Amino acid sequence: MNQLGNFTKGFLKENPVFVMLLGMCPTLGVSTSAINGIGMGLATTFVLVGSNVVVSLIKDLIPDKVRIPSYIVVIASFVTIVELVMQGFMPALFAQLGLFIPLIVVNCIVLGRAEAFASKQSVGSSAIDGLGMGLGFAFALGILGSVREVLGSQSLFGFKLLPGDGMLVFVLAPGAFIALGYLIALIRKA
Amino acid sequence: MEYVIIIIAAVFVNNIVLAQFLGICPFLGVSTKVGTATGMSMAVLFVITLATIVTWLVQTLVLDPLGLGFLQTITFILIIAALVQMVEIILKKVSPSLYQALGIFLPLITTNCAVLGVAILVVQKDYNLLQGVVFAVANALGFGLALLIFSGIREHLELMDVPRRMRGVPIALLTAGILALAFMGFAGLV
Amino acid sequence: MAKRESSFKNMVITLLSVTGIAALSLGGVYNLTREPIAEAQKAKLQQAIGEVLPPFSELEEHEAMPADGPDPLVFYVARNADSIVGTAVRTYTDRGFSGRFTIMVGFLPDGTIHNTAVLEHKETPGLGDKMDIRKAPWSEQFRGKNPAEYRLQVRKDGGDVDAITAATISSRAFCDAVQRAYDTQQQKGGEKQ
Amino acid sequence: MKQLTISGSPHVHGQDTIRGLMYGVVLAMVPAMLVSVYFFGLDAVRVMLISVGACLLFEFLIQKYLLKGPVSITDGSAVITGILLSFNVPSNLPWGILLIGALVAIGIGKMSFGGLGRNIFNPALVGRVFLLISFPVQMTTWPIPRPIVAEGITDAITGPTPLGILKEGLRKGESLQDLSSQLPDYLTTLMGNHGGCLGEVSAIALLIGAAYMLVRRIITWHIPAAYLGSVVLFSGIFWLIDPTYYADPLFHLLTGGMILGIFFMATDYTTSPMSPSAQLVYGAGAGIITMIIRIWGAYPEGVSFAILIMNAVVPLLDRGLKPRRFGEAIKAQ
Amino acid sequence: MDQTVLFALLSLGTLGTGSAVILYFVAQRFKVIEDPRIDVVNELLPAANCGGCGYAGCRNFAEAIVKNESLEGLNCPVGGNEVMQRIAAALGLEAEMADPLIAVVRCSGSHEHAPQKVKYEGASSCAFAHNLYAGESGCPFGCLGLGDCVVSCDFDAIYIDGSTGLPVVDIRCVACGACVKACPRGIIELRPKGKKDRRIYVSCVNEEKGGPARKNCAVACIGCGKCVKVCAFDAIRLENNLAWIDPKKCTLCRKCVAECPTDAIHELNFPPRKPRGEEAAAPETQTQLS
Amino acid sequence: MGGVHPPEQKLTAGKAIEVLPVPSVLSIPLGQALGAPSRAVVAKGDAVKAGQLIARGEAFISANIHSPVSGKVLKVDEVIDTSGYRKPAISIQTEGDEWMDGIDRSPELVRECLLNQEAIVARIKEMGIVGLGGATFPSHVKLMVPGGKKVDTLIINGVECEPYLTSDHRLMLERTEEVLIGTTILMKGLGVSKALIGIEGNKPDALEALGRLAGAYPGISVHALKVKYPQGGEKQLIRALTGREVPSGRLPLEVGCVVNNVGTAFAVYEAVQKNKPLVERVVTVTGKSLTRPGNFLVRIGTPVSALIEAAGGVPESTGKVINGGPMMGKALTSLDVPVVKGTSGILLMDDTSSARVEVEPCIRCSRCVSVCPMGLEPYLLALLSANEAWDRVETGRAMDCIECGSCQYTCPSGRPLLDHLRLGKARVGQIIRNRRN
Ligand SMILES: Cc1cc2nc3c(=O)[nH]c(=O)nc-3n(C[C@H](O)[C@H](O)[C@H](O)COP(=O)(O)O)c2cc1C
Ligand SMILES: Cc1cc2nc3c(=O)[nH]c(=O)nc-3n(C[C@H](O)[C@H](O)[C@H](O)COP(=O)(O)O)c2cc1C
Ligand SMILES: Cc1cc2nc3c(=O)[nH]c(=O)nc-3n(C[C@H](O)[C@H](O)[C@H](O)COP(=O)(O)O)c2cc1C
Ligand SMILES: Cc1cc2nc3c(=O)[nH]c(=O)nc-3n(C[C@H](O)[C@H](O)[C@H](O)CO)c2cc1C
Ligand code: SF4
Ligand code: SF4
Ligand code: SF4
Ligand code: SF4
Ligand code: FES
Repeated sequence: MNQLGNFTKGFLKENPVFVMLLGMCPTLGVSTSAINGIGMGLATTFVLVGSNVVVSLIKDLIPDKVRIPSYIVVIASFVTIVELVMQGFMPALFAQLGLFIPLIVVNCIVLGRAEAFASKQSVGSSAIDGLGMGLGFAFALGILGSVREVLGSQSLFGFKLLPGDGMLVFVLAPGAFIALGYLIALIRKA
Repeated sequence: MEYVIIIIAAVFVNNIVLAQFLGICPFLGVSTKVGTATGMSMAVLFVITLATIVTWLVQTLVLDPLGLGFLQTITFILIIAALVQMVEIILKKVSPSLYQALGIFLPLITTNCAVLGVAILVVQKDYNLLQGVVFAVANALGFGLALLIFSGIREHLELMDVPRRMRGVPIALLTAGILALAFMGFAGLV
Repeated sequence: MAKRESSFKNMVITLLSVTGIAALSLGGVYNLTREPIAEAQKAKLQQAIGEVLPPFSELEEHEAMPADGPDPLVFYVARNADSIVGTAVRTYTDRGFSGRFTIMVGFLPDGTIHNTAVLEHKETPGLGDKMDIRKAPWSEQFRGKNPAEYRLQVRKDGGDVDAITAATISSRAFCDAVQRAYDTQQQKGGEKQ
Repeated sequence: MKQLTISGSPHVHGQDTIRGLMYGVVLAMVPAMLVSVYFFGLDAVRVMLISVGACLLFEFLIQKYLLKGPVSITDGSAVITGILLSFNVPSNLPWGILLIGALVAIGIGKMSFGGLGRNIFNPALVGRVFLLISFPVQMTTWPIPRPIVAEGITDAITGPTPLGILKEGLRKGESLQDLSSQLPDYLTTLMGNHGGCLGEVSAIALLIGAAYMLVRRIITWHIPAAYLGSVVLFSGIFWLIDPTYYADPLFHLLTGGMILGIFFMATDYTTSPMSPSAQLVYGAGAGIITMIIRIWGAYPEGVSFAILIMNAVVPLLDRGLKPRRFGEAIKAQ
Repeated sequence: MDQTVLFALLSLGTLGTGSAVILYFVAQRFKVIEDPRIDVVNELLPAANCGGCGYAGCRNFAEAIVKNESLEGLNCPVGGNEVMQRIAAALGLEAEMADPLIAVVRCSGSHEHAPQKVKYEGASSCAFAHNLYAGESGCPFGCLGLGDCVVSCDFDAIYIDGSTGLPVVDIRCVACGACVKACPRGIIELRPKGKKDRRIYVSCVNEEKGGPARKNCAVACIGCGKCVKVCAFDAIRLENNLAWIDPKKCTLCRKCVAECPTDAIHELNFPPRKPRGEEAAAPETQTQLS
Repeated sequence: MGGVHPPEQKLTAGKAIEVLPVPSVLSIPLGQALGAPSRAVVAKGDAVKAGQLIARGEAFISANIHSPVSGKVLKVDEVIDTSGYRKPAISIQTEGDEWMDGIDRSPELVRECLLNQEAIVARIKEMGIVGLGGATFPSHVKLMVPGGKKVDTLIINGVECEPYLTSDHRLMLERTEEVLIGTTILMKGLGVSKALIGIEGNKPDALEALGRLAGAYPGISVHALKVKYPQGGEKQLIRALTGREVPSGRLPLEVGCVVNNVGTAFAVYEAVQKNKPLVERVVTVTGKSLTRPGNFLVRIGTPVSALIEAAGGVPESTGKVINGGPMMGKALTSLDVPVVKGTSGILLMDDTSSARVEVEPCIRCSRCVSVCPMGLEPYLLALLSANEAWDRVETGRAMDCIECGSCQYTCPSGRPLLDHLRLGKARVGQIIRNRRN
């Protein structure tokens, strides 16, 4: 597969959220606004690229039976780095994303990519794959975040589009499920 | 009374799946049959309780005294991963019948945010060990309740001619959304 | 792809080295970010105090137990040169819609509220969170009011405070927190414990 | 003789049809509709028309253009949804919000699942709860009923519902005795001269409709009886424990959407269980949840939530509580 | 070294080693689980999961192939020879060349040929109608036209022709056999596609004697045996008053077609015959090409 | 439990039984009784007398068939049966009216039964008696109680809960004593001392007639039952009369009961006391548009068209001709089919009243559940069957369904519930059989 393909497949064809239905918790949990969604997406992208690169670097050194734990350690390290850096330099966003930052560790996308792609491919491809997937994730979260923000508080990226409050449901949990459900129905080819 | 409040809060008011968005992947993944959903709930109950105890001990006995709070994510996930596999081995040896019932779900649980999420929440909420365990059990029950109800609905929907585009995940998300909406009625109970 | 074989030795060595490297790099990053994190946390507090008090040069911190609460309040007494310009009180309430929330209230020496700021809360976005000045101008009504004559209760309950629409519970709780700060400050604010 | 027709038995059909049943329910709601027009005037007419019209329109549009299937808006179910949705909102609700409610009820609550008979949740209640949570202010501003025979219809004055008064007062620490002066008496609640949604003000009008449905066998007694019984039992126990804090069962029965919920919404065929035993459990469950929310929850009213929650459990109830089989012994293989 | 880093190293190291030890024992217990070749084969299969191969889904078929160590008798109708060839290459085996098959509807009891005598009302399902009665034309063997075969086809390859009331198979058919199983009357048969898509077959499954058969349907096979006699290749069998042409023996000579007094034998995709009077009208086309 | 109240429409309740003239050609299917088809013992061209054995039931569950007329065997071939399929049958050309020796065709009552238990069963078997209540189960098999089972009650089914049908009703009125004697014989054949006759409360005259005479017959009591369809179903009847419930998948024997139709009791009387095989039966020919509906005593093998002719001919508006009642009867594809032992009525319905209503989605109104006399969930079984979830159809006890049609009758959505259920039963039955083998 060419590198461009590696990069773009994450956006629609193999979009981790809309098509592969991975990483649902952060998707639903932090998509209350476009900014939050994209922030979370970027944090995940960083972890994805980092762990993909490292995994593809060390793939030949790892015995099969400790593959998963080793990958988990690698991933967890990158997550912790994100955690610390965000805490230090973006405390407001960190407070918003809260629990979901450490939970990137268990996001199936990350481990899935490490397993399915990085452990078989070259460093370059893996990096691009990670970037593509991560941005695809960020893209999906951005969309969902925008939808929820527009419907829920009638604003986008913090700018008020209309006066008033919007439909509160979309800021809360039920709205997250409902909005994502319709987005997937809309995007899927049926 | 304190424990009752913790339980009601975790099961109904802040249901782990419907309000906190943890463990959505298995919630969507293993909820197509009531039987599997029951098995999964049992497995999650077991693992969450065990993991919470161990991680709480590690946090208070090792990480806190040594000032290693930042290693929380990486140690917790390693512990959970190792624990799940250990449980698998022991279960297989001690009770093959139980293994048959729960074993297949165990690998799924490693990458389930609910387990890591609850472990971290217990630490964040400054619970003591007993409170932590009650909280963990209550959350697992909340997970089980949501999963059970949900699997019943999905099994039912299987037989209904839901519009093509909505079939499967979209309608499941929509149902989860309305379920979350209904659960909001419990707001303010605690 | 010449994978290494899964011998016991290999496994242990691999995991040991992977965790080792992870520990080393994380320790490193931690050391690098330790300062900024502490800074960021302090900045947040500083900013909150700055918001609720007039400009000051020194700050002095102490705690006091309120008459009707389980946990102590934190007092930040601000001085300019020698004169006290005001006291910021970190107070809380347990009567919020979703449990406890903490706010910072700045009192001028005569007991007048200078300003308020919300530190932490779990109230519902779109409803209760309107008490945060960043979300809605609701809390402006407290500025310049002296609880001595200003009844810190929502109008529904016979007070002077306009409740946030559809979030009376949060509004009530907010008043409760401010009242607690005021009472405690009046009784024990001056003295150190 | 023309061609003979072949089909499996039976060769005759009873007189029940979907339309017959649905319009029977509509007929049963007429008394309550009239009462609401009496108390809320043209506003009530406006709300009901918009709601029913919008429900029909959305169902039509979705069936025709999204599902591209047969259009069945004349079967009466959307009319019921429309009426019940309007019964569940205050009479001064802006039309925009009402449209959203109808769209949610029909679009999300019903058609997304495939339409009549496939939905899990009561569409009207999905619409109502969605609105309640999205627009708490507008949904809880109750105009005070002023019979149209009364002098001059001016701007409506708003006032709280009996349950709102109760919850608010208790939260402030007042006792029931203190509150009793503000609470309407039983006769008022029965006739409907108190604050509330369109369809929940007059218990007597609703009861007339309920009796009609029972007599015509549109609904059976199981769900209403279990619901009613559990509410009376639950509130009765607490009332006996502390009558200064807990209101009596009659108060609970006559206020809020209790009667409406018990007879018209909990009984919705599609979203209630099939076997008599499951129906009893369903009704009792809804009653208990209603009382839990009313007594301890943040919301003064819990009927909508309780029914929705029990709707979710229906598949499990259907699975677990089967009708009593003739000859229970298990077949020998 | 900084103290924090040291502690971190120590605690994580211990944890890592501990996990390694545990996992080692896990590894001891779970020896090789699955043949990796299964995945390879699975990848090559078309993932239609139609069951046409006779196994429950593509993955099961892949397992069977790997376990079998030979491709004899195994065929994926959807992927056809091409896929089997590729699998053979991947596994270093010989693929058996299977003749490509297609579904053939062996009934011509259209509204015109087998007029409707009674009207059916009820669940639209051949299986149910078959249990209930003989059919609208009265032919107890013929197509009921309620489309169970259409419903069963995952490839949209079969549909009911409104004017005849009979199912028609088009080129999308991959010979998965789902319709064969679905038809309660055993009307559909998988037959070799034939050279240039040319096929000759008896389009009738009626086992009644000539008289009763013709009473209901003008184009029924009456079991007269003329075709058997005319066939030079011994390709036609007559059993229970019904002729069947063995595609393995049939050379597509078309002699029988002309011989059949009821036009029950169909020829498909042949060039038009030299005009020989009324014979010019070709039997209805059952497979649409293009 | 369950049940429905379809309009009764007993148009012919007051019409006395008429004897239908013997047709010139009869065709007698070989598979008339439940179980294995009988084997023909005559060949083309043979001359037969009325009452002569023409086909023997050889399997354990199968019954003898006798010629209803005297004449010549035209052919032993296939004829179209009620559903349009071809089934083996014997065609006979009527010639004269010659009966076998020993058959007593006089109307005299013979009260005393001199045969012992075994001889009774043997006679019933010989005379080809099958259940006339619809299922045509060979009656002698019912009397042969397997060892280890204890039967204490004989139940005579005079319910006739199907709308329109009146043949049993007329029989009870016009052959009251014969029915009672037949019952006594059946009691003796079974070796029981108690017989309960169950009759729906809407036939007071039959209740009165039987009740009046029953006193003279020890052990026999007559009971009025609630008017409810399907009160006449074997299991429902047993419960209504004795309070016992036949366990799922078991026979009435399990609860010590044997059920026989009143027509069967009459046929048993004729077989045992008069040596007459089962060659004719009472058939109700009815329908709102018929000019002369009535109850006819008909030879087995008479074409349905002859019956309708006797009742005034086929009205132009006829849409359906049903063999049996409107709830359980089978629609006929042709009027040439013969009357068989199990034909209790011929019902003509016009297009409008027999047309199915438009099918709409199930609204889960639970009416089908509440009317099902077997406590099943028809909506679910139909849904599962449509989804081909045969295992769940089986665990949902589809095999318990007695195909009474109450569910489909009552469904406001007009769903073809019983259509799906029958298919489900057929499939599940196959699966169970395969599993056993
Ligand atoms: C999901 C949900 C969130 C809510 N959040 C808040 C909140 O944050 N603050 C609050 O005061 N009330 C909250 N409420 C409670 C209701 O809005 C409640 O009706 C209101 O506070 C009562 O005030 P009122 O006197 O204005 O009716 C919430 C209710 C729900 C269902
Ligand atoms: C396979 C089979 C075996 C039966 N065996 C007996 C039997 O031994 N004794 C008996 O009294 N009835 C027996 N029956 C008859 C049934 O109890 C029942 O009377 C008969 O099926 C007709 O019932 P229905 O008209 O209600 O359908 C048997 C039925 C079947 C199908
Ligand atoms: C739904 C249903 C209704 C029935 N109604 C009658 C009835 O009204 N009268 C009757 O004699 N048999 C009726 N039967 C048949 C009886 O179940 C039973 O087979 C018969 O009484 C046995 O007697 P037999 O073997 O003498 O026919 C009905 C069966 C079913 C399944
Ligand atoms: C007795 C009865 C009660 C009904 N109750 C409701 C109701 O509460 N809400 C609603 O949207 N539709 C109601 N309907 C209409 C219809 O059944 C409902 O929209 C279905 O859920 C649509 O599938 C009712 C119908 C009947 C017959
Ligand atoms: S027509 Fe029949 S054989 Fe061909 S693809 Fe469809 S179901 Fe399979
Ligand atoms: S070919 Fe068979 S399955 Fe297809 S419509 Fe005809 S009878 Fe039905
Ligand atoms: S399921 Fe069977 S037994 Fe039950 S009502 Fe329907 S036809 Fe009668
Ligand atoms: S009677 Fe009809 S509509 Fe009602 S539940 Fe049964 S199948 Fe559904
Ligand atoms: S992202 Fe939470 S369980 Fe998968």
